[in-house]
Parts: sequence; structure tokens; C-alpha cells
Amino acid sequence: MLALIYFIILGVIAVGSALCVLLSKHPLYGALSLVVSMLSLAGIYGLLGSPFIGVVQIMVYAGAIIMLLTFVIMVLNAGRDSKTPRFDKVSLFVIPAAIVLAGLVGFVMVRSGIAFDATTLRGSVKLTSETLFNTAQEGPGYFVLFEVIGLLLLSSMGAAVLMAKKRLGTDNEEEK
Amino acid sequence: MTNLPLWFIPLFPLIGCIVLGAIALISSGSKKGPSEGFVGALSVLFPALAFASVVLLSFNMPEGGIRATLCNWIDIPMFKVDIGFLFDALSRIMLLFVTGIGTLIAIYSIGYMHGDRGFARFFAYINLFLFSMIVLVLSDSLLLTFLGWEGVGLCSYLLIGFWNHDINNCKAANKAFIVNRVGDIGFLLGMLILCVVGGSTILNYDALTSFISSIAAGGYAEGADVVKAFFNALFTGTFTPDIVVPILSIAGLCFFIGCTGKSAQIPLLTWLPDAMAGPTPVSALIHAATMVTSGVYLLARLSTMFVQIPVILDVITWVGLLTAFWAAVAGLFQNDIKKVLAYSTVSQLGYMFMAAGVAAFDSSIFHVFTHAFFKAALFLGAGAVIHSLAGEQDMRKMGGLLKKTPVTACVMIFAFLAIVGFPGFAGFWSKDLILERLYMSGPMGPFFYVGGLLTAVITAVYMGRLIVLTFFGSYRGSKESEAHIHEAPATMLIPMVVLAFGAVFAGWLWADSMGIKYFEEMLAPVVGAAQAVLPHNAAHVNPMVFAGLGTLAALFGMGIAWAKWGKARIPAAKGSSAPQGKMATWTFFWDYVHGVVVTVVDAIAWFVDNFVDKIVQFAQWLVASIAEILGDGVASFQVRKVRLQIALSLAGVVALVIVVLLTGGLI
Amino acid sequence: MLLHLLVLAPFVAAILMVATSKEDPKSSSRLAFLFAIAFFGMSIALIAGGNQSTEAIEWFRIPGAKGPVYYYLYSHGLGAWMVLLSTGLSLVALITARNTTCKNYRNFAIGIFALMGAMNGTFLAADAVLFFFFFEAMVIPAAVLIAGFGGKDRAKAAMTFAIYTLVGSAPMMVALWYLISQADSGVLLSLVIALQNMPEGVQTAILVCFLLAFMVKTPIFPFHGWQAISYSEAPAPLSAILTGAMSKAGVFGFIAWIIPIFPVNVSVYNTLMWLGLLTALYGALMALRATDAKKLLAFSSMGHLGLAVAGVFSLSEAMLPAVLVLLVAHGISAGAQFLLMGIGERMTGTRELDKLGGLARVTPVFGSLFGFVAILALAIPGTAGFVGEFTVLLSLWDMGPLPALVAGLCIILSAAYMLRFVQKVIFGEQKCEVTGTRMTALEGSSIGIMGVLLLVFGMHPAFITNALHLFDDQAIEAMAKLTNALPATADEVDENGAAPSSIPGVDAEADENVADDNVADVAVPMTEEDFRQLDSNLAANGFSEEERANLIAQLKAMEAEDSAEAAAPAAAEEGGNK
Amino acid sequence: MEMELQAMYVQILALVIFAIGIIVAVSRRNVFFVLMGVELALNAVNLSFVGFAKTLPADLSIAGQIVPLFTIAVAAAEACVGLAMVIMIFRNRESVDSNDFSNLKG
Repeated sequence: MLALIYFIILGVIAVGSALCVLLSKHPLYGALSLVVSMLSLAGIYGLLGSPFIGVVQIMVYAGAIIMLLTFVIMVLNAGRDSKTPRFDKVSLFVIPAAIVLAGLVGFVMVRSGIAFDATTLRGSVKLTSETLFNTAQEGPGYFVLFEVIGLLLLSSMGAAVLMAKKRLGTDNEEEK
Repeated sequence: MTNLPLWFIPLFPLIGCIVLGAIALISSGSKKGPSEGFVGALSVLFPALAFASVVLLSFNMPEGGIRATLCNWIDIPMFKVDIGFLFDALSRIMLLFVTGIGTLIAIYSIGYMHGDRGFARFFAYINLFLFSMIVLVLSDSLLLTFLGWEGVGLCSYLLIGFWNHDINNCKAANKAFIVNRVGDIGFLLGMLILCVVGGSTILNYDALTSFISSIAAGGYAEGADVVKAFFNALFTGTFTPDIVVPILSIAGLCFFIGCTGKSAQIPLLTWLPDAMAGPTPVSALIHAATMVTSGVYLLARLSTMFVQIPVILDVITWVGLLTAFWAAVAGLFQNDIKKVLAYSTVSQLGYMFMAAGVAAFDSSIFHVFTHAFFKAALFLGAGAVIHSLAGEQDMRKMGGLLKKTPVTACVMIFAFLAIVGFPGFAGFWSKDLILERLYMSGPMGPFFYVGGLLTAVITAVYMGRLIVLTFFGSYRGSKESEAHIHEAPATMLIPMVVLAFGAVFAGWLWADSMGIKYFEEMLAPVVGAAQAVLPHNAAHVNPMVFAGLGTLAALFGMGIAWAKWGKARIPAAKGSSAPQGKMATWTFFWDYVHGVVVTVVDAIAWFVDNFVDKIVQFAQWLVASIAEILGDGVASFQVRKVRLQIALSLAGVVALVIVVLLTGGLI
Repeated sequence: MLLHLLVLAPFVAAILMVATSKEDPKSSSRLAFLFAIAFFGMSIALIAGGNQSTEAIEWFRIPGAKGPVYYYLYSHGLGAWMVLLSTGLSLVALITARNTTCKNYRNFAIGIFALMGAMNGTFLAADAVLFFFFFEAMVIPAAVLIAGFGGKDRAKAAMTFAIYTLVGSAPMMVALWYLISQADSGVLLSLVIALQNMPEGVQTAILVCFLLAFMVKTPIFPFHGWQAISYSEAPAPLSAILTGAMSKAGVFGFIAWIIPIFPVNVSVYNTLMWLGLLTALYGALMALRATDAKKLLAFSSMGHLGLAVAGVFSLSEAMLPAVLVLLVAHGISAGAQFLLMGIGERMTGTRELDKLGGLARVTPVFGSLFGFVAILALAIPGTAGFVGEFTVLLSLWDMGPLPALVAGLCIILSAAYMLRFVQKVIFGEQKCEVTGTRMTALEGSSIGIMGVLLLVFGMHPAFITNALHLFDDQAIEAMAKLTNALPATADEVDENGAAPSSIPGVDAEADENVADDNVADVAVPMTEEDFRQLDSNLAANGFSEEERANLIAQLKAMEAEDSAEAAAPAAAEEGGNK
Repeated sequence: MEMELQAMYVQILALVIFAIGIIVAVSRRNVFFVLMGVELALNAVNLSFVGFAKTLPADLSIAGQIVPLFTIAVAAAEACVGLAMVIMIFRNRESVDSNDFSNLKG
């Protein structure tokens, strides 16, 4: 009962801030609403018994990604989107389509009748990390995937640096 | 020495070819080239060794010949052929003069090719030619003969185009090869037909003989319609036993087409006059004495088959007669000394085919034998003349050479007497024999005889013209060139003299009217049985009548030649030596015919290139453009707005989900 | 092991080549030669070793397919010789390329090794999907090499080549997918059984899809659009490989993946034979008119391969060895000609026939070699080309004289264009300066050896034909293990499997249930004629004489039993069957 | 029926956020909003993962709680590269309107 109440509160905040993202004019406001949404989702994770994901969610999403976004918006100083309307003709397609899609999927899901399992494990830090770094089990497991993700992050970082740097370099030359 | 292996004979020229070829290749980089003495000695050594082994084997040959199977050649299902050699009376006589004359001409060439840049290359080709020719006559199966057959054609191509910087020589060489190829395909198809009729084993001559005799013994549908059977086979691909003989006729025709190609008979004869573009020793060796007679050899080799198919024999006789007559007349019109000899060769080959056509294979081989001597002598003499005149070939610019080059003149005059059939000389005996056999051949015999005699008269006329224009009268060339005229060196003269001896005396091996029949008896084991199959005209005529008529024809022709050209002042020639006007029409008649064929092929090729290929390309283009248009059409959905794309795809997903829900999920 | 090495090691070699210097062709060429010689040696060992196969390793599963895709290699005489061609030509190509593609030699070698691996895979694959994988994989390195090292029009050529061949085999992919969704696995035997259970219309549709891919690859008129431009624009060493080895994949496909698995479809096969002849004629005529030396050679190749395809579909007893000899001979001679023309182009800077000429005087060794190889290509008796052409002609004669006559015409035309080619390039007046690098001794001797090989094979074709034995008992047993539906007794496999095409009566009857069907159930008695045809078909599929005799004796015995049983009431027999 | 937290509710919440995310990503023209919309959608998916994981018994439920970690990492990489691209494009075109970005159109 209590869980439900918490869930409703957090859910409303999440949906509401998501709607704020949709409706806000300036991307900076959007980014801030997004943070709120993320935080409330992190709460829901905790509520569901996966605190580790919630923590990661806060650290990575709210802490890193949105910060990055905000910085870029501010650095470019081009966030103001006043010329373009928030919704245009395309939205005529998108909004109904998305709503219908969600409705349909929801309709199907409601009829499918799923329920929480009592024996389900709590996604604690210990359990998660044990599973993640278990090299003894058969097959490659998550460990290799984890390494690959590391590589992906590294390479994406490299790519980002290269792209930004090159452009900066040419700018300098042009100035000369 | 009796058990000298047969494969020694072809081996020597092959080694010669490889060694000389290697020398030619290695020395091609250097400015000076290899030592001519060394190369010359090598190039004579190997043919001489081959000749020596042939002589050795000849003395020890048993009656039935020597057979030796070397190894297996092709062994696949449906087709097994061995490499084997057969040394019998026929191949013996052929080999003797092939290697003998080959050696002589190699000696001659040392003098003739002196100073040429391709000295070693030339002798490599000559040795390769001898190898191929030896394989041709020595093999015991049609397939191996075919190896030699195409091999000599190849060497002919290489040697005609020997001076390959002149594009005309190359064209002549190409023509020779391609025309020969047409004939060769005939040979090839003939072999295929035999394979289909009797399996690949009957490509072997001995097996073929026994196969034919079994068919002959079993009797066959005498009046079967050859043409109908052929077309039946053509479209259905089936062979019933009762059409074996008609099918054999077709095979015989195919082989004969092969022979017309190699031996320059109508219709495949245009290449031989053009082949004179090659060095003169080549003309003597390949295009007079040896290669061109291989067609006659093949007919004699397959005599057992040909006598079973009289239809084809008639065709051969007619073709031989027409060729002999046509070429003799064309010989009258030529001004180039080598061209005269070329047409004369074609004409003489016509004689040989006529003889083969009336199943007188032994006399046709005899004519091959005598012809080899006197025609080689004539060509070598002509070569010596050209050599002494520094390359001049137009007879109208010669004259009076009798005094300046006496030895050459004597050789040529002896050979001339032999070719026109002056009594006692080689050609007299062989030609006389052929005419006699023609007369005796059957109801058409007298007609053939008259045709042959008429041709003999014309032969005497054009050969007389050649001798008169070249050696008698006064010199008609320029003054400067007159000073340089000299007799040929000894290396050239000795072979000529030896051949002249042959031209005089070779005929005495079979002086029929004198009762000497050594040659006939020698060949009897090979062709005797076959010749007995066809009936001969019973009416016996005294051989002296034929001898007398032949002599008269020769004298008459020589008289005409002397009367027309002996005294007349011949204006100094200008321009090309090619015949003009009507003479050209006659001479080049078959070239025109070939030209039509070539034009048709060219036209088809043009059509294919410009229409069929374009249609294919158009179809390709059409498919490509349809794809492109479709692509463009789809791409036009690809509006600038990325978001619209996503929106549309979203709508698509919705539609899909609805469909899935309505149909109750995937099947 | 050898098989694995031949297929996989070239790719490893390609990767290792990356480590060599890009700038210095000398050092990288040394390594490349070393690899190429090793592969060449392996392929000789492969031929000497006779039929061999690897363990079938499960590779992956395709959605919808019943069984997995096996990494399963099998070498028989045909494939082994094709591998020899691919490795040998690659070796010589790498040798001649050193002076042509100086700077980028390393990259060229990488491409060549990748191509070699894919080709070897194509010729050795025993699983249809694996075969198709390599069949398609060949295109990529070839197209990249054309695009990277070709002549002026290289981009267009590479595009045409890639799109044409890939699109051509797209229907095959679909057909193959359908086929393996019905068959237990991709090995030959399963495909045979699956095909037998299909209605005739479906069989024909699949057959046509397969044929299309091979026809494009060979190429057969009218699917030759890519060939002339690709061969002429590709660097000469690559053209040599393309025509000498890669185009053989098409003919190989006809022999190894169509004739054994599809029931005989006379009308389709007849059409193909005529198409082959038409291609031969077309190639010869186009070669007569070509003005570009490499285009001439391309059309000449097309003509020869057309002849080979016509020979394949004559389905005669002598077909297999005949076509194999023809293919090997053509591979070597056409390869050598392309390589020589490449050297000629390097020396003079042009490949227009009208601008070339007189090379025999300037570079006598090159001229002699050129003439020598051209003569070998003319199929003079004593060369391998002659043995091939003559025996193919013999096979064609089985279908009646008309095909043989057409083939004879092609041989005449081939002499015409080849002589014209020789005349234009090396004879006559010298028309162009020799500026580029001349032929080196290494190049000359390697091409010379190719020529000598042709002579050797011409005088003793048993070297080639003795190696032929398409499917022996061992291979069939191994394949039967991968085929669930079949009780794996060798006898039955022989009859239902490797030569299904040969038993017309059985095919009709066996549709319902192959696994249980016994040959003795055949209702229609077989005539002597049938036996004869069966015999020749079996031979065409590579059965030895002994095996054929055995098989036919068995069949005849069954026949006798059958006719004896026929006296019994038919109803009882039917009941027994069910 | 007892008023307890149902698995279904979590999914419905995820669905709603996902729909909003898609709408933001597609209908807004500012690239920053596009990026944010994508992040929202990814978050919704993560939520859905966890929600479903909780419906599975014992050991099976771990996978669903691990995968979101990876998703988050990938999202971080995506944001990183995406923002770099935005910087690049912005410097080129002086615009953040996604309608102006059509380099990929043929």
C-alpha cells in the first residue's frame, strides 16, 4: 500500500517532468526537467528493489549526461529556439501515432496479466557485481560484455574529441 | 642396329628445335647474334641424323612394317588413344624424302639465310617442321597424324611470316593458317565421325583397316541415300547400322576437306601462292616438296576406307582435275617467278589427287616422290636466281642468266624437263602413269585423260615461259644490278645439284612402260589390297601410246613457249608483278570466293557487335534505369525532414501493430 | 588439415601482409612470394593426396533452416585442380604485379590473398551454404582490387562487376534458403533428397535460380555484360586470376552443384548447351572486332568457357574429364596471355591494338613468349587446349553433329582472332616506344613454365584426368551421416543420392517417400536403353567403371525380382507397402 | 482487490514515459530536445526492463537488472558522440534546427 503511494507520487513527478521537457521552450529548462524525471525514476528503481541501478542512474544520467548537455547548451549559447514553433505539421503525425501506439501496447499488456514474483532477487551492489564479474561460469558471461562496453566508451570518447578538435583547428586557421 | 627405336626419328629434329630455339632466344639480346657456322652445323646435324636413322631402318624393315606403341596419350571414358608409330612401306618412302630433302634444304639455307638476323630462329622452325612432318607420316593413328598435321601448319605459319616486320607477310601467314584451320576442322570432324561409328580405337590405322574390311565383308546398304542419312544424323544425332557406309562417306568427305586445306586444292587453295612470302628454302621444303603432299599421303593412308566410298573418290577426281587445270592456267599469268612455281605446285598436286581419285594411290605417291625432287630443285634454283639478283622476283626483269649463273640454269632446266614430262626424266614416268591410270579408270576415264593431257600441255607452256624469260634472251634489269649478278655459294649449289640428279633419275624406280615396277611392288603391302577393290577398265591399251602422247604434249607445250617468248622482245616491266585485268580475275577467283566468306563473317561480327551487343547492353541499361527510377522514386520520399521520416516510420509501426493485433499475432 | 590451410591460411596471410612495409614493394613482395609459393605447394599436395575431406563442424544456424550450416570441406579432382589454378595464377600474378603496382604492392597482395582464400573455399566447400558464402565473398576483394588498381574506367568497372555478379546470385540465395528449409542440411545428399520430394515446378524454379547465378559468373550470353569491362579495366594480374580461376567457379557450379543434385531436366539442359555454344560463337565474333587487347582476351575467354559449358551440358560420358582438361588448359593459357598483355601494356603504355605493333623486334624475348603462348591458346594438338577442345567436341557429338559443327566453327574463328591479335601486337612496323619496365627474367620464366605445363598436359593429360573421382564411398557416407532422413547404407545412397538424375523411373516413383522407397518398387521396367543412359550419366558423375558395372548389375537383379513379384496380386503388395 | 503495487503499473508508467520521449524526440525541432527525448525513451526502456525482471523467479531476475547498466553506459556513449556532432554541425551551420541537417540526403 505504502509502496503504491510512493510509486504514484514518483510516477506523477516523472511523467510531469517528462511533459515539461516536451513543453519547455528553452533547452536548459528541458534539461532541468529531465533531471527531475531521472531522479524520480531512480526512486522507482529503489522502490522496485534495484537500488544499485537507481544509484547508477543518478550518477550517470543526472550527474554526467545531463551535466554534459547543459554545458554544451550553455557553451554554444544557441539554445534559444524562439524562431521555431514547438509543434508543427509533423507533430500531427507523431503525437497521435505515439499515443495510439502506447495505447495499443498498453492494451495488450493489460490483458497479458503479469505479476511480481516473490522469489525475485534484490539487485544489490553485491549481487550485481558478483554476477557482472563472474568469470567462472560457463560461457563468456557479462564480463566480456562489460569490457566491450568499456571499449565502446573509450572509442566514443575518442571520436568525440577528434570531431570537436578538428573543427576547432580549422576555425583557428580561418581566423588567421 | 636393327632395333633402333622408331621414336629416334622425330626425336632428333625435336632436340634440334629446342637447342636452336634456346640459342635464338638467348642470343636475341646481343647485337651480333650467334656464330652462323655453329648454328648451321647444328641445324644440319639433326635432320641428317634423322635421315640416317630412317635409312638404317629402311634397310631392315620387315614386310609388314614396324609398329611401336610408346605410351598412352589420352585416356578418358569414350576416348582412348595411344602414341604409337608405324613404319611401313608408305611411311618409309615419305620419310626418306622428307628427311633427305629436309637435310639438303637445311644445307642450302645456310647459304641463303646468311647474314639474316633470325638465323637461329629460322633453323629452329625448320627443325620443328621436320619433327611435325615426321610425326605426321610416322604415326600409327589419325590423332597423332593430326598432331603433325597441325604442327606443320603451324610451322608453315611461322615460316611464311618469318620476316614479320612486313605486315603483308603476316597477313599471308595468317591466311595460310586460317585456311588450313578450316581444312583441319574437316579432319577433326572426320575423326569424330569415325569415333562415333566405331569407337576411339579405330583411329588407329590398323584397327581402321580391319574395321572397314569387316564392314565390307558384312555387306552394306548399297544405295543408301548419303545426304538423307547425313541430315538424319545431323538433327537426330542417331546412327543406325544401315547408314554406317553413308556416314563413312561423310567422314571421307571431311578428311578430304582436310586434305584440300593442307594440299591446296579447290576450294582451299588461295593460301599457297600467298605463302611465297616466306624465304625461298621454306617454299621449296614446305610448300612444294613435303607439307603440301601430306594430303595425298593421308588419302593413301586411308585408302582402305576411300575405296569403300566411291562417291567421295569421284569428288576427289573432279576436284583434282579442276585444280590442276585452273592452277596451270593461272600459272601462265604470273610474272613472279615464285608464284609461277606455286601455281605449278597446286597444279601438280591436282594430278596427285586425280590419281588418288581413281584409286591409283601408288602412282599418286610416286608422283609425290618425283615431284618432291624436281619441284624442290626448281624452287632452290629460283631461290638462287633471286639471291643472285639481290631479291628481284619479277621474271620480266630477268633474262639471259644462262651465261651468268650456269649451274643454276642447268639445274633448273633439268628440273624443267622433269616437270613437263620429257621422256626419261622423273616427271615423265610419274605423270605418264597417272594419265594411264586415269584413262583406265572407268567410263569417265577418257575424259579425265584428255583433261590431264591438256593440263600437261599448259604446264609445258608456263614452265617453258619461266625458263625462257629467266635464262634466255638478254638481261632486262637495270645496268647497276647486272654487275652484281653472281653464282650462288657452294652450300646452295650442292643441294641443288643433288636434287637435280633426283629430278632426272628418280623416275626410274617405276618406269612402267619399261617394265620396271620396283616402286609399285614396294608400296603394294600398304595400298595394293585397297586398289584391287574397285574394278578397272578391262580394255588394255599399249603403254607406249600413252608415253608417246605424253611426250608429244610436252614437246608441243615447249614449242608454244619458245615460239611466243623465245624471240619476242619483252618490254622492261613497270609496276607490280601481279597479273592485271582478266588474268587477275582468273588468278584471284578463289580469293574472291574466300573474300565473300570472310565478308560474310565480318558482317555477322559487325552485326553482333553493333546490334546484338547493343541490344544486350540496352536490356542491361533498361534494368539499371528501372532500378534507378524506382530508387529515385523511393528517394523522393526521402524528404529533407528527418523528423518526418521518423514520424512516418512510427505510423508504420502503429499500422503493423494494429495488423498484428487484428490477425491474432504471427502464425 | 591441408584443406583448412588452403581455405583459411590465405586470409591469415592477407592479415600478416598488413605488417609489411607499404612503401617498399621489395620487402613486401618477398613475403608475398613466400606465402604464394607455400599455397601453391599445398595445392599440389592436395591433388596428389586424392579425395579428402574435413570433419563437418557446425558453424551456425539459419532461421527457417532445418539443419545447421556446416563448415565442411571436401576436395575431389575437379575442385583440387581449380584450387591449383587459383593458387598458381595468384603466384604468377603476384610476381608480375611487382613491377606494375609498385607503390601499393602490399595492398594488392592483401587483396589477392583474400581473393585466393575465397576462391579456394568456393572450390572446396561441401556445404551449399558455405559454397554460396565463398562464392559471394570472392566478389568483394576482386571488386576492391579493380576499383583500387584498375585503368581509367575502374570505378565503373568495379561497380558493374560487383552489382552484376551479386544481383545475379541473389535469386540463388533465395532458392538456397528455400532448399535448406526443406533439406536436413546443406550437404549435397540432403539437397538431393529434398529436391526429389518437391513438385516438378518448384524443382525447375530452384534450378533456374541456381543456373542464373552460375551463368552470370561464367559468364554465359546474355549475362556477360560485366565481363568485358571488368577484365579490361582490372589490372592485368587480376584479370588473369579472374578469367583463369574465378570464372571457373561458374562452370564448377554447373558441374558440382547442379548436375549431381537436380534431376535431369532435358529441355533446360539442352537450352543451356545451346546457350553455351551461342556464347562461344558470340565471344569469337566479338573478339574478331575488339580493338582493345584485353577486351579481345576477355571475349576469347568467354568463347572458351561457353564451349566448356556446352560440353558440361552435353552430359556425355566423356564430359567430366574433357571439361576439366579444357578448364585447366584455358585457365593456364588465358591467364598467361593476360599476364603477358599486362607486361605489354606496362612497356608501351597502351593496350589499343592499333597503337601496338612490332614488339617482336624491340623485345624479342617478350615477342617469342607472346607468340608461344598465343599458339598454345590456339589449341594446336600436343597442347592441353587441344585435348580439352577435342574431347569436348566429342562429347558434343553425342548430342548430334550440329553442336559439334558449331563448336568447330568457333575453333576456326578462334584461330582468326588469335592470329590477328598476335599480328597486331608483336608483328609489323613498330608503332610505339617501349618506355616502361621490360619483362624481367622472373616474370618471363614463370610464364614460360606455364606454357611448358600446357605442353606437358597436352601430351599426357592423364595427370589431370586421373585425379578425377567426384564422390567416393567415404564422402557419400560422411554426407549420409549429416542427412537424417536417410538410412545411411552406402548402396542406397548411391542410388538415391549421388546420381538421382540417372534413374528416370525412380525419380517419378520416389517422390512420395524416398527414405523408405526401394528401387525395386519401380513400376516401369527399365529398358537396355535406360541402362545405357544411366551408365553414361553415372560416368559423368565420376563413378569408376567398376562401380558402374556393380550398380547396373544390382539394378538388373532388382528388375528381375520385380517382374517376378509382379505376378503376385497387386493389392497384397500395396498393403505390404503401407 | 488489495491496493498493492502491481507489475502492470510499472509497465504502464514506462510506456507513458516512452511515448513522451518519442514525441519529444520526433516532434521537437531543436536538436537538444531530440537528444533529451532519446534519453527519456531509453530511461523508459530501462524501467520496463527492471519491471519485467521483478516478475521472474530467483536467478532469472538478475539479467533484467544487469542489462539497464549496459544501456546506461551505451546511452552515455551516445550522448557523448551526439553532442560532439551537435557541436560540429552547429559550427558549420550556426543552427540547432534539425530541419537544417540534411547532409545524408542523397
